[in-house]
Amino acid sequence: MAFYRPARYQKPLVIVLLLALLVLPPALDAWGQAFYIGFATRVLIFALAASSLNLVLGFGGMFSLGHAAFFGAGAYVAAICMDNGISDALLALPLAMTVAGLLALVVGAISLRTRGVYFIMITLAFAQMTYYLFVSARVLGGDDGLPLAGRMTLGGLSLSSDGALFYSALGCLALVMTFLGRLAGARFGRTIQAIRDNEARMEALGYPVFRYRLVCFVLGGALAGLAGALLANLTGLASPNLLQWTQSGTLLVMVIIGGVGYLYGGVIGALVLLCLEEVLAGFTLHWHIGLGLLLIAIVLFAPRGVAALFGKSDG
Amino acid sequence: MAEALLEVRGLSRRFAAVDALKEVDFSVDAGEVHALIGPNGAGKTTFIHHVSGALQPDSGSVHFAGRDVTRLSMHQRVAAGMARSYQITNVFLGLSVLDNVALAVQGRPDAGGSFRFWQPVSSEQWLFDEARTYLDQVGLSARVETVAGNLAHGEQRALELAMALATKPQLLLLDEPMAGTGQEESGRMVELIDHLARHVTILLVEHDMDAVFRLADRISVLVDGRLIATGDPEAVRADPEVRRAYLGDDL
Amino acid sequence: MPLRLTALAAALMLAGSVHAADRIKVGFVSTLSGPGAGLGVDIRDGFNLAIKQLDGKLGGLPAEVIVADDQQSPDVAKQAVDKFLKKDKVDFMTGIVFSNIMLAVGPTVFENQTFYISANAGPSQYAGEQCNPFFFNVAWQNDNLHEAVGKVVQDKGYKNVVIVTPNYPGGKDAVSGFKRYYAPKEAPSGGKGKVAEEIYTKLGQLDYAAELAQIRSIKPDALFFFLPGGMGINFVKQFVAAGLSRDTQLFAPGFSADEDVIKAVGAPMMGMFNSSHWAHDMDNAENRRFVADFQKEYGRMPSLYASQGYDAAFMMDAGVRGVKGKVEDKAALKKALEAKNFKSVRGDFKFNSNHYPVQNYYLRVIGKDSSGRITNRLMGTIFTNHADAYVAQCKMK
Amino acid sequence: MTQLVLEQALNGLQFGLMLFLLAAGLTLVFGIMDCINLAHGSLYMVGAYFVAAAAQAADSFWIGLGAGVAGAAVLGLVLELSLFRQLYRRDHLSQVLATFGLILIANEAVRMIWGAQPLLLNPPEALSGPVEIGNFFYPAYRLVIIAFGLGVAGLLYLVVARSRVGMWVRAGAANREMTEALGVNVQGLFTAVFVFGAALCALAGGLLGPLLAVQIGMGESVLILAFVVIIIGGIGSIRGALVGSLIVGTVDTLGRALLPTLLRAALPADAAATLGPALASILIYLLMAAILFFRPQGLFPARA
Repeated sequence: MAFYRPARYQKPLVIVLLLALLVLPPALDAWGQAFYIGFATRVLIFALAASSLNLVLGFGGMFSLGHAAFFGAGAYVAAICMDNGISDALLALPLAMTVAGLLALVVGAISLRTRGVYFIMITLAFAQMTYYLFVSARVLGGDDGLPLAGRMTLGGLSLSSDGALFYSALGCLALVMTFLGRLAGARFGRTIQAIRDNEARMEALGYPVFRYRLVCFVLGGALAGLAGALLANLTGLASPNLLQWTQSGTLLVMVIIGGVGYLYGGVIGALVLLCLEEVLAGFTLHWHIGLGLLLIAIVLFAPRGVAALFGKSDG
Repeated sequence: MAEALLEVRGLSRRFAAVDALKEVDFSVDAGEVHALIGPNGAGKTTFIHHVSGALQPDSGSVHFAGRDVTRLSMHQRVAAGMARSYQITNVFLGLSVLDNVALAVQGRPDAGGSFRFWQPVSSEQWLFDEARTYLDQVGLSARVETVAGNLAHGEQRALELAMALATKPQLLLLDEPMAGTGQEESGRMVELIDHLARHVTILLVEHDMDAVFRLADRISVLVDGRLIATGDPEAVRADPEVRRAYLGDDL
Repeated sequence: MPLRLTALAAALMLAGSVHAADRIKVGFVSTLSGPGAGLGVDIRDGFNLAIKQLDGKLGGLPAEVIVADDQQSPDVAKQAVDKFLKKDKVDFMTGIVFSNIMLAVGPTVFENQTFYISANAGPSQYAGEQCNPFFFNVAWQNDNLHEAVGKVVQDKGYKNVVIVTPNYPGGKDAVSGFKRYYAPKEAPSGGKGKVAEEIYTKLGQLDYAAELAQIRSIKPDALFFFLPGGMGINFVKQFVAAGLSRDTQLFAPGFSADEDVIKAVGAPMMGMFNSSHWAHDMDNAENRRFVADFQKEYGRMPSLYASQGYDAAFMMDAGVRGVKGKVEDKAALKKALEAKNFKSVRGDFKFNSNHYPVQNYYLRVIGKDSSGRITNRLMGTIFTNHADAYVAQCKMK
Repeated sequence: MTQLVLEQALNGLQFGLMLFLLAAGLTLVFGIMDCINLAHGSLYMVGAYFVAAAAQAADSFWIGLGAGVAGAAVLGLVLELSLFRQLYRRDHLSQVLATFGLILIANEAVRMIWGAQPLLLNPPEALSGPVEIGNFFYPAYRLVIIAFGLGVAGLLYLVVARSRVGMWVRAGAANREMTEALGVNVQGLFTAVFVFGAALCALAGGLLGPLLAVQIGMGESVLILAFVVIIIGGIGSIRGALVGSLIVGTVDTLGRALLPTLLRAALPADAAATLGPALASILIYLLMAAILFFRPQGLFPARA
């Protein structure tokens, strides 16, 4: 695969979209559809989470099925912060990222010693371990999770209205996407993409491959933690469900639907999947069958791998 | 005589019940072109893997530029000044020729590391300028923007060499650089290696005996995991044990 | 510009609430899948039966019941409740089985000033300090049935008791309720027995091999367990299969010894004592009609959960009737609900100041009825007009 | 205390052997076909539903078990021929995506056919009580499960270690290309292994049905445990799967049963109550991490 390069129309498109999102909450309010502000915030947060997985999977080539662990850990840190009086997002969110990043450091340091099917299964197993650890710890609320007494503040500004949280999530997503966009073209981004394509050659060029992979894995984990902390603010609960491996699967499906290794793949995937869920779940309780068939169809009719659907070829 | 740049002492490695390498003592002096030859399956590639750090020996040691590198990983040895090319072409097929070499420049210890997350590489002109000089050396300056996957086979081999050079090695490990090249291409490759040999020490593994005898200052012969002879080309050519091992072969 | 839009939105929302009273929307969120599904399904069926008997109306207005499955997960429940409140703008909510889920969604519901009529979950928090004008419980406070069992175990003279319960708020309420009436020190009646071990399992656990081995090594004379739904079914089956029923008498609150469990376990349940505020053989007109219609409609015996769902619908009906359909007048609706103008299938009861019932609790035993069917039989009254232990902490007027 | 430990060890053995039934099929599919199959847990679930439905229809547990296992084998055959055959050559991303899709379909299909409530399966009447071993009682049905597990393990040992088919299977796990080059009908071998794995899944699901509950989602948590078993044992190795299963089964059961008690002896009651359950529930994962650290290929790697 080649290095990621943004399409020419991407920048104006993103700016137009950003402007549209800026007026979305008052517009929804005016339509009497305020409920959908929460839904839109959810999409933004999952876009962030899926993008963090895309960094690890699409750019770093690490097939992790345990990303939900970091996502969920971020949510728990947010809840614990609120419990202990740290309600400023400027402090709590970086804290959530740090803890999720540290967790990723431990998981990555062990898992990245392995390859292929082993790596997939081990990340999965570690995520499950995190799940059990959180569920069985009574101080963390066990099966019930940790409720948040309220929402965070942003430097004195309350995020308790749905609109305020929406703009915070939008801000976070915009910052992260800008960062990821820069990263893709910077030394680090080129390094991890090259490692994805040919690990042995990079080693032979003198790159300490393990270290770059680990940093990429940790970065992805920290960003997932950020998304988790935001989600806990939206739902008011740090739930063990966020840690479950099916959540990792959902994030994975988002990235793949949106485009692996394409900067906005996670964002598009989150938007498509959550909207599909919202619309289809209204028609039939059994919409999962349709989704499952869609996934299998994608695999069967994209013989050169899923990424090929999006105009890329495996080198 | 100058001190050996690379010195291998008593290197042994078993796979299952087979001795892949047995008590190999071997050295490359600074400035020379040292060729390693031997029949198929003699253990040449295994040997290169141990020198480059892709594999770890059961016993024995590898010394490079006066320091024991036996336990160092591959990338650490590259950083210490050892570069290799692969028997089967191993470049980034999806990237442009220039990007391939720029990656190699960027990976060098003196390039400042790759933990840079913000500044675009496209603004670091010097990486590409330097990459171009290596491409000049291997004769690929006309193809810098071509995607590596679209190069001819011989050009890809040359690109490999440029990438190896870009790591500024003291020692270049070339694993069958002529493999799969046509008559004309291999002629050009021999010239190229001959040219490079003025700047860098080379350990050459090769089947093409014409090339070996044209390029090598010294030749070592590996048979069944054992080093049976080392010496200048004429001595090796005359060595009875070598003749026996190669009976029916090109020699 | 945003300011003007917000004002517009507020006006629209006002307009929305004015014409809400042409029908009554009920948001029914309950556990309808997984090991706890039996409970939710019974509540739903009981609720729907009542709506059907009321000709699809609540207080004379057409009723619209929107059902959601919480999958026994707090965050799924929260999403569903959010939708009910913000999108569907329901007038009442009900259905939640498990206290942990109730506690997770309660704040949102109350903040939105929507009345929640609990047909099951009765956490101690909402009976005491966190009691709320918008929360009514038409079933019981969590501790009550356990208190009744504690009293029975105490009275029957058991001395060495093991408690098994899941590790969640309802489970902890069960232990404190049981020990309020069975324990040497805290017990008002001052018993001599002891609690040899409190075993906490995972919520939703189905294999009890490890716990049963532990119980075997303790050799208690009585075992009190509170394991809702499929958990209890498996526990009793495995308890009997392990041969523990020879030395240890089983006690449970009515939840773990009702028709759903009896149907699944069968003969091993015989002789088990349990407590309940309702029994299918209670003799009053409302109950006879409920039990007969339920069997006709669904082809199975109703459980106490079904009776609670049934009562919840009649309570809403009475409330809406009391305010003549003007459900947006919250103060009046609260008063009408507190008045409890309906006849419960469990006989008479009234609401305490914390909106929890003051009612009788009965002892039941499982045996064969005249037709040879294994079922519960009413044995006697354990408590009369029993209130919960937390009402004093409730500051609500 | 010894009696308690003995009983818990039996429980661990029972749990471990059931894990083995799941892990055996999975490790071969991973090892020989280099295919990651997340839907293995769904086969376990669907198999259990087949057994429960057949047992209800026939009013006999044993007939139900036989019919359910046969049904799952047929389902496995259909899946192999229609889907998995296409997946073997694909990258892991495709395999994970497709089998994740299968999980979604299986869960929803089961919900449509059998409803969201768990099905209850009763053991045969004769086995519903306890038997006396030495001086304590143990559930007869759990003993039967242990017997089944040991039987299957023995049978697999005979087939894999002694028969020609077993030799192909082992060769396939060690080096697929070589086996193909030697003229073994690898396509047919794959199909057979996959179908066999599906049947073992249903057997485990059916046997555990009366102890647990036949319900949606039952396959997902057990799938991860099977993964842990395979990681510990080494991909592609039946022996590794057996050893891994027994390790996981025993460590998990004994950890849950004894760790809280042990901690209570060593730590203050408060700390023990917090730490005990948490530590017990992640014990096998810590074990896995430790084994991986020293042997990244597992205890019995099939590939050199």
